[in-house]
Amino acid sequence: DVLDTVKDRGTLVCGTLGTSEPFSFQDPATRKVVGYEVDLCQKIADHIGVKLEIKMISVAARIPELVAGRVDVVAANLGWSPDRAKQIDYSYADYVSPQKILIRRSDADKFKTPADLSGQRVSAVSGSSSEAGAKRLIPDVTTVTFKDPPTAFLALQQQKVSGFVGSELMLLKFKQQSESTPVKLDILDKALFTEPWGVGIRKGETALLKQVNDTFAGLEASGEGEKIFEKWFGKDTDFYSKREFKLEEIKG
Amino acid sequence: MLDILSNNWLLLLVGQYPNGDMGGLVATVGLALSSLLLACPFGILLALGRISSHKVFYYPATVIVYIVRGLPLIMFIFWAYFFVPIVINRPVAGGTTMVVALVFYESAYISEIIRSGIQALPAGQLEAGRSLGLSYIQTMRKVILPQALFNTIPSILSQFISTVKETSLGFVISVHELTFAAAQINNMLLTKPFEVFGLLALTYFTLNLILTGLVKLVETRIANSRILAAQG
Amino acid sequence: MIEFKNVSKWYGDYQALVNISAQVTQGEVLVVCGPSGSGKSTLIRTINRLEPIQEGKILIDKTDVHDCGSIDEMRSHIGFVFQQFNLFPHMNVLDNLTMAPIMLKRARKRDVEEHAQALLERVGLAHKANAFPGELSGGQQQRVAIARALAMKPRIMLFDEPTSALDPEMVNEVLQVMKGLAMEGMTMVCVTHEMNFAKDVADMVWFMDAGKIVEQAPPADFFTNPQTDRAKKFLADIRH
Amino acid sequence: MIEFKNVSKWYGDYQALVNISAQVTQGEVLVVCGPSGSGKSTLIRTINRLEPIQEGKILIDKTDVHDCGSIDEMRSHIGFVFQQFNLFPHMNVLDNLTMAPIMLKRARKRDVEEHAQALLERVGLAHKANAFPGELSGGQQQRVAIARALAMKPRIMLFDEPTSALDPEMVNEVLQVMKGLAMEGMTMVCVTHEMNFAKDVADMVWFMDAGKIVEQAPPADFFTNPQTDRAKKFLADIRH
Amino acid sequence: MNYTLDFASLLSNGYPGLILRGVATTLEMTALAWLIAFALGSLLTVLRTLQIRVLDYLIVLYIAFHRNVPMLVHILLWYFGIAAIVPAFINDRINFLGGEFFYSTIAIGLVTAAYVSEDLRSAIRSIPHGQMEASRTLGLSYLRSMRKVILPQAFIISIPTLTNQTLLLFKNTSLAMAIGLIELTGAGREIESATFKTFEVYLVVTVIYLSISLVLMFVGAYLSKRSAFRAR
Ligand SMILES: Nc1ncnc2c1ncn2[C@@H]1O[C@H](COP(=O)(O)OP(=O)(O)OP(=O)(O)O)[C@@H](O)[C@H]1O
Ligand SMILES: Nc1ncnc2c1ncn2[C@@H]1O[C@H](COP(=O)(O)OP(=O)(O)OP(=O)(O)O)[C@@H](O)[C@H]1O
Ligand SMILES: [Mg+2]
Ligand SMILES: [Mg+2]
Repeated sequence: DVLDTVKDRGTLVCGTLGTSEPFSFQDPATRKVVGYEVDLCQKIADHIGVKLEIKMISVAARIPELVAGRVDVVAANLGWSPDRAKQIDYSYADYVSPQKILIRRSDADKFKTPADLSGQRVSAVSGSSSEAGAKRLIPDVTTVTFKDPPTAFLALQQQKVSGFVGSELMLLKFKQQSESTPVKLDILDKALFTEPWGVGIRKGETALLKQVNDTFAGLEASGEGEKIFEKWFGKDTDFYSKREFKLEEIKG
Repeated sequence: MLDILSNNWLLLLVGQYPNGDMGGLVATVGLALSSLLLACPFGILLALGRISSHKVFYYPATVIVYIVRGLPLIMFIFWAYFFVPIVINRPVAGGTTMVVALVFYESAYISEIIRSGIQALPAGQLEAGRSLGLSYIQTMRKVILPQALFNTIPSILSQFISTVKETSLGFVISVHELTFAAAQINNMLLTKPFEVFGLLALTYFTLNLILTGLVKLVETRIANSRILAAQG
Repeated sequence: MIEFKNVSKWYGDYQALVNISAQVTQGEVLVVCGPSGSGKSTLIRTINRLEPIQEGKILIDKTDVHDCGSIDEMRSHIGFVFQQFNLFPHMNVLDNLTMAPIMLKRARKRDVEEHAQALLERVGLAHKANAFPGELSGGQQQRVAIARALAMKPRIMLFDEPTSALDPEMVNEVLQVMKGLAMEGMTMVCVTHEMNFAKDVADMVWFMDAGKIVEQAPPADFFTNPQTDRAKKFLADIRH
Repeated sequence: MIEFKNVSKWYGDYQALVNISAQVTQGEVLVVCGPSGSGKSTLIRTINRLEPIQEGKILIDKTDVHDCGSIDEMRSHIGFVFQQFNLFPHMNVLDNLTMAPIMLKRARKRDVEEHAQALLERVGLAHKANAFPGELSGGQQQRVAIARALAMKPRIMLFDEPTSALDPEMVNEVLQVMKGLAMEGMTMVCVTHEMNFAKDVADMVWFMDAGKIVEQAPPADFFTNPQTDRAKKFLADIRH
Repeated sequence: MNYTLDFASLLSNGYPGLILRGVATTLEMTALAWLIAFALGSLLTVLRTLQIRVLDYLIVLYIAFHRNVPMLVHILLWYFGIAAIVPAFINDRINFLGGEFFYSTIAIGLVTAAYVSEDLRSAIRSIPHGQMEASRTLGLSYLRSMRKVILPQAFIISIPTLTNQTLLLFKNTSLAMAIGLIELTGAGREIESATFKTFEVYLVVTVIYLSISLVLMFVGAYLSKRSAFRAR
């Protein structure tokens, strides 16, 4: 099974996005990929006792890459959904994300709740659970999907769409970015929906799944999980938020 | 634009290397080069099939060429992306996927180039070889192909330029080539898409302009040596 | 040595050879002539199966050329010289001569090269061994082409209008080489309009018209006393 | 009608026309002849400004061709027939004739087509109206080309060696058409080597050499009694 | 590879409609971009025959730029880059109509125009000079001669190469997927990411592409056979 392969190979290949601060993103100075999810992957690798190899994948390719065996685990903003749970296995939740909608501040009067965007075009990252959620929850919406979050953001700024559906944290960063540009953005208060995120593992790879869950359980117990969270989401970061979840099983 | 270049030239040139796979411009050229080199043998085989009088060779080769001409490269990339790992039962890197797709795609185009190169040779060359007692294959190898390949070098080099451009599709499956690097920069800067993609366009432009110059150079050289050969 | 038995050949609907039966004996020098389109090239090209035939047989030393084990083996004993020389432009003269023998015979490379040099000497081109065909005159190229055919040590030599693509001043140098060969007893079939060559060295002349051999006679008879009107007219035309 | 006044033309450094002054009157049939390269084509092409001139003037009915409002308007009254026919291969014969009149004249399409049919009748090709140029023989093509020029109802017709690209058996059919035109009083300038045509219908012959008109005479005088050595030699050459 | 094909799940959830809309988008885009390419390509060709120095340089630059930079980069440049610098009110209009379609159609049309103009130019060069002279002699102006005499012939001569360009253009519309347009490839991807029936989806998409391509090739062959100047 995969766990044996990983041990033989001596490396754990972890798929991350690389375009999603602070989960995984490129440090411009070192051109290395770093972030919350990268740290978690590191912990898993340490737990198994192998080296970590980070592989950047696009949002749409997360599940195919995993199923095709090009990566061992996926820690890439992977929201839990019943459909997906049929395709792959999920580890304990490593994050819980409200999915919200980013709009242009100039439209703030028009769009107050997600439902106001019915009949509009909204951008999302292709293959993301936000895309599916938008389609499911906003009536008559047209989704325009992009390969990565920044381009979906750009589409909103360039008025190509009226809203951008994504996880709150990601949107928060873009909102801040927009403050230095002519087109300022705001996030709708009301979340479209909330979803837990987890590490994805190929179906049936129970040994590897157990290793991951053990790692997470250990992190939770030792308080190290909290620390890693603090490092990326703490007070001195741009992404200050409270940790309202535990590394524990996702209840579907 | 200049400050974007000076801040990110390394990423454009080699991608994340050495912290990751080789990327950027170097990967673009490397992908194009390796695909085209690998495509050449297949192209030759296909060309031989296309000129063969045996139906068993002619029809499969022709069908392959038509299929490739009829499908967008991106379809090949998707097929390779999802099915090469299944077929060989082993994970495959994005670069490899891209090379597999490009080899498929380019083989067909190269085969058409080589075929026309072969058909441009006087029929007497094949007859002369066969009359000496050489077999069809021997004649092809020693007489026809050396001439046809030599004469088609410029067209094959032009195909290299096309291939360089086609590697940009690697972006779609996150192969770390030049376009991908530019997209990364765009994602970091966020508000300078015109500058970033303009810079990207200029990079390709310069690279291919240099290559075009090279093709012209080789072309004149070959034209000159052809005159030498045709004097008699 | 070469025997045509009821040979017929069609290009699509057009019959280019009509039921030809005739033979060439060992050591014979045969000249084939006739008006344009009469089937001379077709005939000579069937001898080494450059053209397939649809009916009849062609035997060389009792072997059916069009139904034999390896035509390649067969062809390696039959030299063929083309109107357009067809030297390999990407090889130098020596390689043109040695390529086939090295590939096909189990001879040592050195021996093959020595033989090739001797042949070049014989056609008067020893000094051009390293030249490329493109650097030679037409007459020189055709002499190299003859040497190339001889390098395979053939038992028969076929010539299809070897001098028609040459400027007049070069015709003779090629004919001299061919005459030398004829003198040495090579079996030769030559399609040519060089009537003086025929008079000087041919043992036999075939006159073809419309895919048939209309007359077969030794040159002395053919030129002085042609039997058919067609041949008379042809000879008159050739003399202007 | 056509008047050359001190016309000079250079191709780069080479002077192709040297200070030419001469004139052609209304209804005159002029034949221009002379050795190859003497400037005949250049001369006739300056008349409708296919070639620019550097010095002098060319007047047609008092209008300076090389300095007038619209050369296109001017040209539409001057028919030009080329050695290479230059029919439009993508249009059928009728369209070749009607395209320009329909575009340029405010005539009704039906009238133009009727006129075109009449012209085709006249050149003996009424039955070829729907054929494409590629399906016609050279002689037929040239006759269509003449009809095409006539379809614009020109006041002058220029011919630049209209029969030199034709097989001998077709020359006559074209000359017949030209003779017919001459008889009807069309003003014509013909560069041609057909001396019989000149003798039969020309009112005047210009003999050119080295960019100059060396002799100007009625054909009777020119052919029986050429004045210059150049012309004598030229006439001797032409008669073989 | 034990894999059971399951086309049934592609028939649910309005997926057939999605594919059909994708095909329609692809074809619309092909048609519009084709119009741009052929109109602009012809215009550039005619402008070049005028031989105005400055204009020539500009056109040569245009052609070089469009031929040497990958189509995908042109699309990105237009969609993100140019869009960032055009005035907002124009952009609003465009976005209202669907920026993905609009910009990629423009990009593809402009690039193909460069190729078309090169093809037409070499076709025009192969038309004897006498054709222009004959037309001018009849009194047609330069532009009218171009329109009625030279260009029609150039188009006929270049039917084979233009067919090829059309085919490439059609295939290139698949690149618009990279900016989120749901054309045929995009529709395929969308269904694929929802159903994970990769093989089935791409099989369907591939067959559709191939069928349309074969129709285009057939039409091209038919046209060039039909309108060849009869027995020149
Ligand atoms: N490949 C071919 N396909 C169809 N017809 C052919 C072909 N080759 C030759 N022919 C026809 O067969 C007839 C005999 O041709 P062949 O070349 O043998 O004549 P020839 O006597 O060698 O004439 P020449 O003196 O002109 O070389 C001619 O009518 C020719 O048109
Ligand atoms: N486009 C050109 N550029 C340079 N020189 C030219 C050009 N056209 C013609 N000439 C030269 O001008 C001279 C006159 O040429 P022209 O064609 O008028 O001769 P011609 O009397 O018509 O000869 P021919 O009987 O061969 O048609 C020749 O020496 C020719 O080489
Ligand atoms: Mg012959
Ligand atoms: Mg002339």
